[in-house]
Amino acid sequence: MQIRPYGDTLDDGAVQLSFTLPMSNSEKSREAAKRFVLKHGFKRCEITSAEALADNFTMFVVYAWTKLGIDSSEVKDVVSAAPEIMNFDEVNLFIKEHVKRPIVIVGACTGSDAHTVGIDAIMNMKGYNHHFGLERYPMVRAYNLGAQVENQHLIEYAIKVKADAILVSQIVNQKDMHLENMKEFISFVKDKKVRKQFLLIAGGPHLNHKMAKEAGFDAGFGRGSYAEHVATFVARKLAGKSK
Amino acid sequence: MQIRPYGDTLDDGAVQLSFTLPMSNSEKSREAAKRFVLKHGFKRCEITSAEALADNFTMFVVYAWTKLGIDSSEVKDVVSAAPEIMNFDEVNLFIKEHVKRPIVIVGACTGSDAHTVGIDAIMNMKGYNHHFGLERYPMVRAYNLGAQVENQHLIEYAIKVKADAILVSQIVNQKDMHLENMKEFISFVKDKKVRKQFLLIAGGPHLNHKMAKEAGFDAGFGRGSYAEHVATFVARKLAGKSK
Amino acid sequence: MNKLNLSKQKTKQARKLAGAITRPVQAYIDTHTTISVERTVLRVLGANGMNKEGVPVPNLAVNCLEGKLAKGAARYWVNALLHYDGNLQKLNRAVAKGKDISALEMVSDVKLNKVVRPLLGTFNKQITANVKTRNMMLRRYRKKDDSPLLYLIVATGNIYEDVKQAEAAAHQGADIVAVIRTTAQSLLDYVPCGATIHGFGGTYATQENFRIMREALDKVAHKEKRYIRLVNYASGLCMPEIAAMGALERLDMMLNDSMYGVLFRDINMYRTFVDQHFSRMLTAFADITINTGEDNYLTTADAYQNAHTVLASQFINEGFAGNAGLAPRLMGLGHAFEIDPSLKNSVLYEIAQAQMVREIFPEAPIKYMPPTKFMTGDIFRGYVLNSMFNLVSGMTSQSIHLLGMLTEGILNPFMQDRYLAVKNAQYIMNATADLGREIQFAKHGIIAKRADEVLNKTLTFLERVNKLGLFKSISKGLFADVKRSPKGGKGYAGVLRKDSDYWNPVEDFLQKKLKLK
Amino acid sequence: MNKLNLSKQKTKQARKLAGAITRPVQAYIDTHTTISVERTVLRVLGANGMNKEGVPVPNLAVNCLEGKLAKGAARYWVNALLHYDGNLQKLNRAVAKGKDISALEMVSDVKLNKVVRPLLGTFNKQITANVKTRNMMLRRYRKKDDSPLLYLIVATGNIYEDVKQAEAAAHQGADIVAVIRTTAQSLLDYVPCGATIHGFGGTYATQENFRIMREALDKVAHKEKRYIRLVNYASGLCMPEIAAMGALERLDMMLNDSMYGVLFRDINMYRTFVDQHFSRMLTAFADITINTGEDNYLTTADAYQNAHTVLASQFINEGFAGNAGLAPRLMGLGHAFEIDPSLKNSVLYEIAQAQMVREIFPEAPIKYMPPTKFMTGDIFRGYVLNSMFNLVSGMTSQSIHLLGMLTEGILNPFMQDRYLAVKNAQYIMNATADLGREIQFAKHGIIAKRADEVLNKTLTFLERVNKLGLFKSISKGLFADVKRSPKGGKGYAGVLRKDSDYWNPVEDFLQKKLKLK
Ligand code: B12
Ligand code: B12
Ligand SMILES: Cc1ncc(COP(=O)(O)O)c(C=O)c1O
Ligand SMILES: Cc1ncc(COP(=O)(O)O)c(C=O)c1O
Repeated sequence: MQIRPYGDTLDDGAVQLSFTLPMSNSEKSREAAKRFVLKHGFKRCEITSAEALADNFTMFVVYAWTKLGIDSSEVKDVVSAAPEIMNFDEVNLFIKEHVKRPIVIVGACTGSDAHTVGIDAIMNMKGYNHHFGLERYPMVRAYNLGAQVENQHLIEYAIKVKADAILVSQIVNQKDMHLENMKEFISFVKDKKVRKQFLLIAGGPHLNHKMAKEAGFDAGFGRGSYAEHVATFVARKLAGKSK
Repeated sequence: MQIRPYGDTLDDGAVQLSFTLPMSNSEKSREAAKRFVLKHGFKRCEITSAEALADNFTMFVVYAWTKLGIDSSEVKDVVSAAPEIMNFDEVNLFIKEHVKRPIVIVGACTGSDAHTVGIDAIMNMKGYNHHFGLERYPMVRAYNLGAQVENQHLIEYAIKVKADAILVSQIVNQKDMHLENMKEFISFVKDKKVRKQFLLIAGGPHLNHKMAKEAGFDAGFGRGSYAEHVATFVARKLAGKSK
Repeated sequence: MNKLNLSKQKTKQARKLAGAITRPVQAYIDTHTTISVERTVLRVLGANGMNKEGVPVPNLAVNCLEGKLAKGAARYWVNALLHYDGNLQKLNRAVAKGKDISALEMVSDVKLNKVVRPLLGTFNKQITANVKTRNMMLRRYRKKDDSPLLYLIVATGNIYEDVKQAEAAAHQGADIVAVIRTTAQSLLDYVPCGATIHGFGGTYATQENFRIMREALDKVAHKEKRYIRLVNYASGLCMPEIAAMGALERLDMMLNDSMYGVLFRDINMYRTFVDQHFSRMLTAFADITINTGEDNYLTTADAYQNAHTVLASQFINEGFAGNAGLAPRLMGLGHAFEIDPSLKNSVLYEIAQAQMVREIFPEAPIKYMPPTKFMTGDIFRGYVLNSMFNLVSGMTSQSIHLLGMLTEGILNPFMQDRYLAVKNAQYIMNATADLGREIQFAKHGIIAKRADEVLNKTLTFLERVNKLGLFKSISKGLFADVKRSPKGGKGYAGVLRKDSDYWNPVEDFLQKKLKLK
Repeated sequence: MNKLNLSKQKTKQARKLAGAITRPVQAYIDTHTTISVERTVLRVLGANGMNKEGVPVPNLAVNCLEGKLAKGAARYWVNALLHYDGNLQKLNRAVAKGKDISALEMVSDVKLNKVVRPLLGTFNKQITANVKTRNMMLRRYRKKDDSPLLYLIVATGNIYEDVKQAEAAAHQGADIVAVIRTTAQSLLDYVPCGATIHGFGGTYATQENFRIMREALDKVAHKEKRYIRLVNYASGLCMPEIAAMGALERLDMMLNDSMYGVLFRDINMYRTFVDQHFSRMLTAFADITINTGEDNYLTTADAYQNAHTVLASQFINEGFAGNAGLAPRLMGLGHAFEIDPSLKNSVLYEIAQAQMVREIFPEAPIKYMPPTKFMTGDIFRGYVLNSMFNLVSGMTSQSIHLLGMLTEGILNPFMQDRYLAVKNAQYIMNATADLGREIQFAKHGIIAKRADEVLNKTLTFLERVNKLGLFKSISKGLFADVKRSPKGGKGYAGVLRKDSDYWNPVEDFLQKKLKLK
């Protein structure tokens, strides 16, 4: 089945765009904006607003309609790291029953990235948005190393405390530095020949499961993740029952 | 020269999009949204927001980066109907000196379209946004027939008052009814064999010079037009000095 | 609520003037009927269905009464019913097939009165049940706070698509869903029948479409635990008929204005005044809230300059509505956030006007329209205009809050536009929940002064209208800069002076129920 | 302005406590110097340039004074200058080539004093001229109203690209342009030299970059008829040096906080306290407004729960700033609109906090930061959050208004994001221009109570800090939930107790100018 955007009717293919062209605001630049949009496969478009940002820059708001769609079978295989989330109590019970010991999780925001709030949201006692963090889970021993942590240091720490899982947080994605840093992390893990010892989990606003897998991690979590997502994933994996 | 959107660097090709897919909000639909965008020639994209509008509809906000640009030579030929606008006084003086008689303009919002505000903005005494309307121009005789005017009636009226120019306003563009109606107008004018007698000018928020020309008019005006645009165009044309 | 220190004396005076203005018009109304009122009467008395060409039975029946209609269509309909053994179905079928009900032998008035009673009884039961169901559901899913009801429109043209979008709207947080009518319906002198899937910029108002949407919204109400009010238009040439249909299908609100049709649709003024009265008796009986259309004035005239025409019209609408037995709590008087946003302190003026309306009509569920005229193709700008509208609405406790669409300047709303509109309103109304209670306005500040100024201008304006008379005032273009001649416009031919033996049992029934006589 | 009925008594008490808290710290400051202060002194006295490896002359000079620095670097610099015939250029070149200025024969103090005078004279002239130019331009392009100054950032990493974007920002309506620094610069213990085109999430703060941007903004000021203020960061390990550079290049504002570096960059607290004092004397002399960083507290801690830590820190910043001769009109105390937007009445709390800060520091040009923490990838939602921020800022007369970016939750601002931000603010601030003057708050309403509550908590908090002492309070994590040990963090090694014969003619000069002694 072909899937297309829905404006006000099925398959009308309606999309809103905005962008800036390095041209002055004129009938000519409006035409340029239009052609630019049509070049991207849209069948019809309307420049609804054109505003001068500076003498030589114009911002456009555009509505465009496309006939291109995507085949739903193309996206059949997409899975998330933890499709069915257990809640706080369920996870703890699950660990008790199936792993039969507390699990150990080490986490940090690595590299030059100084944003702690994301990893804190997942790990700290108080959690985030009324979702407790891992530190609060009776069946989890959680170690949060904070931000600007060297990849090497994080790995060594994980080895030291015999971690089951390592969490890597990456917030800044300018110039793809999050991916670079994640790759570096994986290569260090491999150098140390400890890849099999840990579940490796990456998270951050510009990540998802697929991207993390591609970078060599076991799982990835994006915006709106909570501790229970991570806990569910780790618990199920350790119990050999992931779904 | 290739022209591409400017996000925060020349040629970064950054574009913001939003659209709704008829799918529930899930990792799968986010992937679908991504593929949908990439299918339109973007090289990279990020789904920054995904919100459920209903069980089976999800809205996405997306930032995408493209390498496609348009060649500035492609848009070289674009002109507007009145590239150099004369102001109120200039127009009147110009008419006095070059046309040497008051010019007659008839206008209406035609077909089933009931929106008078646009044509009033151009024609009525008080004008719009501190730009006087044509009725106020000493060297213009303006007749505003209002809205929901039949094409036939407008043409007959123009013949009767010996108009130099006919203004057609079209606001509603659902199902392209503005274009249909404009085409009908032109075919009536041709049927009556009076095409050469009038300058035919169309206006409305979904129109521009190019579209109007394509529909058989002499000029077209879009959002943000004022009486002086029309007056300049008509005066120059009648004086044989359009530029 | 008294933040503006508005003079009680002045508002009293304005009401007095409105009374004086509506009185002669009401006298005209009381002595006249229209083909549309008569068709409505037949509908209430069971007329239903259509012929092969799609002409509805009420129209067919009334059409054959030429010359006799001033005696009341009910007389002939009820008489005919006797000829069909009291079987409505048979009668409807016969009329649809071309039966001329004017040609039948007439029974006595006593007989007619007896036969009509059960018909009125059925109507009474239906409507009473509707009111009960509505109240029950409203109680069950009571809103926790007093913030404005969020009102969203759907306008696909296809009732089944409308249903999908209405469900989504409800999911998103709408309290009210309005099905916009197809463009030209107000000028049709009949109401189409059945479910429809082709409309232009809106969907036909038909009884079956009403039913379909009502059913869908009731279902979604249980799911969302929120009663979703349904709105349509009792407006145009079939104003009272649609009011009757709405009453029967448990609509909750009806766009209905005493002058809108005259000013914006060029419908004859006599026709409109008579029709609005009958419509309003019906909606009053069915406990339906009307929404008046003063907001429209501000789309053609400047909203700052003409604020007083809005208030004047509200007083007039209130007057007419009162005459028809509508309680203030059912008078959704309309106004709008339409002042040029580039004007310095525009939001202060909007606050002044909104607060003023709120204080002058304390019991009325005020209907507040979002910016439309100054919405452009710049959706970001539009989104922020809407946020200021949401702020003003919440802080001045408006009741019926039409959500502004960020695409208003461009196209019919997309599904995502409604979502964004709801989120905008919910955020702002929650984040400023108690702002209205929290602040006072400076005694002789910009806001208080502006409100006083508008009220003063309204008084002057009403005095002028009173002097000229309403008919003449309209023909001079006093409202919305639009001029209409008394006998011009559509539908004047359908207005009739009632004969001395005019019989309208539905009117009698409503007047009794509404204690109007 | 007194809308909240805040207790004068309590604010007086808070200031007293802040005095008590800063006093012992100030005693420490007065008896200590840092390598960065010493490098600053040399800069003021003409040290300039770098060696082939890019090490700046001030660093080279100070580096060779190991063990002697506690006597003041000026002594050795001025002494060396004599050895180079008073020719600064020669001296700079020599130091860049590796000359050890500690090894030169020392002249008498009298001689030193004589030689330093013209150097100070030059500095005095430069700065005085800058102040004059600024005031002249400000007068020439005076703003018509008192609405907040609109503040936009540029952050391309390339100073020439920054210039383009700054010009666009000015065109769009910015009053202030801040060039964001490259990420790690605050941790560098030297200031790079020259124009730079590679930065990460920002552009290097160098004197040449300052000059380039200043020139560009002056040009655009004439075009737009609006003086465009330039901002950078006197913050991090080179805080006072950058302050000196800013003074020389006529920057108008400097991010500068007495504790930010400690809490958010893990810079040693002794180092920071000493550095901030010297920086502030420089900015005070150069008539530069500082911007403090209390807003940052609310990105890691909850903004509703921790509002009092912001106010407490403002009192402390005020105390330290006063000690350094900064007039209140130069104290851009910071705070932010960061309360969880889903909280009921969140905007009322924001109003309370903003109004409170405004009233407690009536002369200070309050710096107000937009929502950042609750900005998500939903740019429409973000745009509306920003509109509420703009509303609160305007109605509470904040002074320095950082424009919120609708893409804050996603990426560094695009050019169009700045435009949209300006338009949003301009619309709202114009449409609600007199709202602040127009309204009063209910006497014991939510807003007044909230302000009082925050003030009370602040008092309790300051009392606690006073009891513990500032150093210990920080090490216990009282501010921003961050714990720092007194001798931990970066740069402690660069702190020295002044010798009894410590000589700092620049300090003496500043103290005299600022009437501090
Ligand atoms: C707070 C903040 C700061 C604070 C950080 C304080 C701290 N101790 O964390 C301060 C002020 C210090 C700061 C500084 C900078 N910041 Co900052 N900052 C932010 C801000 C406003 C909020 C981030 C946040 O706290 N979000 C809330 C948390 C809960 O969300 P989250 O991080 O996405 O985490 C969630 C998920 O992603 C996920 N998750 C995250 N990590 C992990 C890990 C695992 C294992 C899992 C399972 C899940 C997971 O779960 C979390 C909960 O749902 C954002 C803008 C924004 N609104 O996002 C900018 C932002 C992130 N910062 C930015 C920048 C550029 C900087 C600076 C580089 C600016 C400069 N030039 O100086 C500096 C330097 C920082 C550095 N070296 O890294 C940019 C990044 C641009 C980009 N796309 O790369 C942003 C987006 C702002 C912007 N639009 O420019 N920042
Ligand atoms: C006011 C208004 C009305 C008023 C009209 C009152 C009147 N007498 O004009 C009322 C309430 C009656 C109305 C009704 C309807 N409206 Co209406 N209306 C608007 C509204 C809010 C403003 C239009 C306006 O006045 N703009 C101001 C003028 C000055 O701008 P303008 O028309 O673009 O004109 C300028 C230029 O375009 C140009 N121009 C225009 N004409 C000409 C002609 C010439 C010769 C030249 C040179 C230039 C020129 O110059 C003008 C000045 O710069 C718009 C939304 C919006 N913000 O645009 C919706 C809008 C136009 N309406 C709309 C609709 C759907 C309707 C209805 C069909 C709804 C319904 N189902 O009932 C009805 C029926 C109307 C009909 N049959 O045509 C849609 C149209 C959708 C579309 N793209 O097709 C809009 C966009 C709203 C929406 N988002 O859904 N409407
Ligand atoms: C009171 C009232 N009736 C009816 C309408 C709809 O108009 P119509 O259905 O006549 O096009 C409106 C439109 O805004 C209105 O305000
Ligand atoms: C007072 C202050 N200084 C400095 C900075 C910038 O931090 P840095 O340059 O140290 O990364 C900020 C950031 O917000 C601040 O508020």
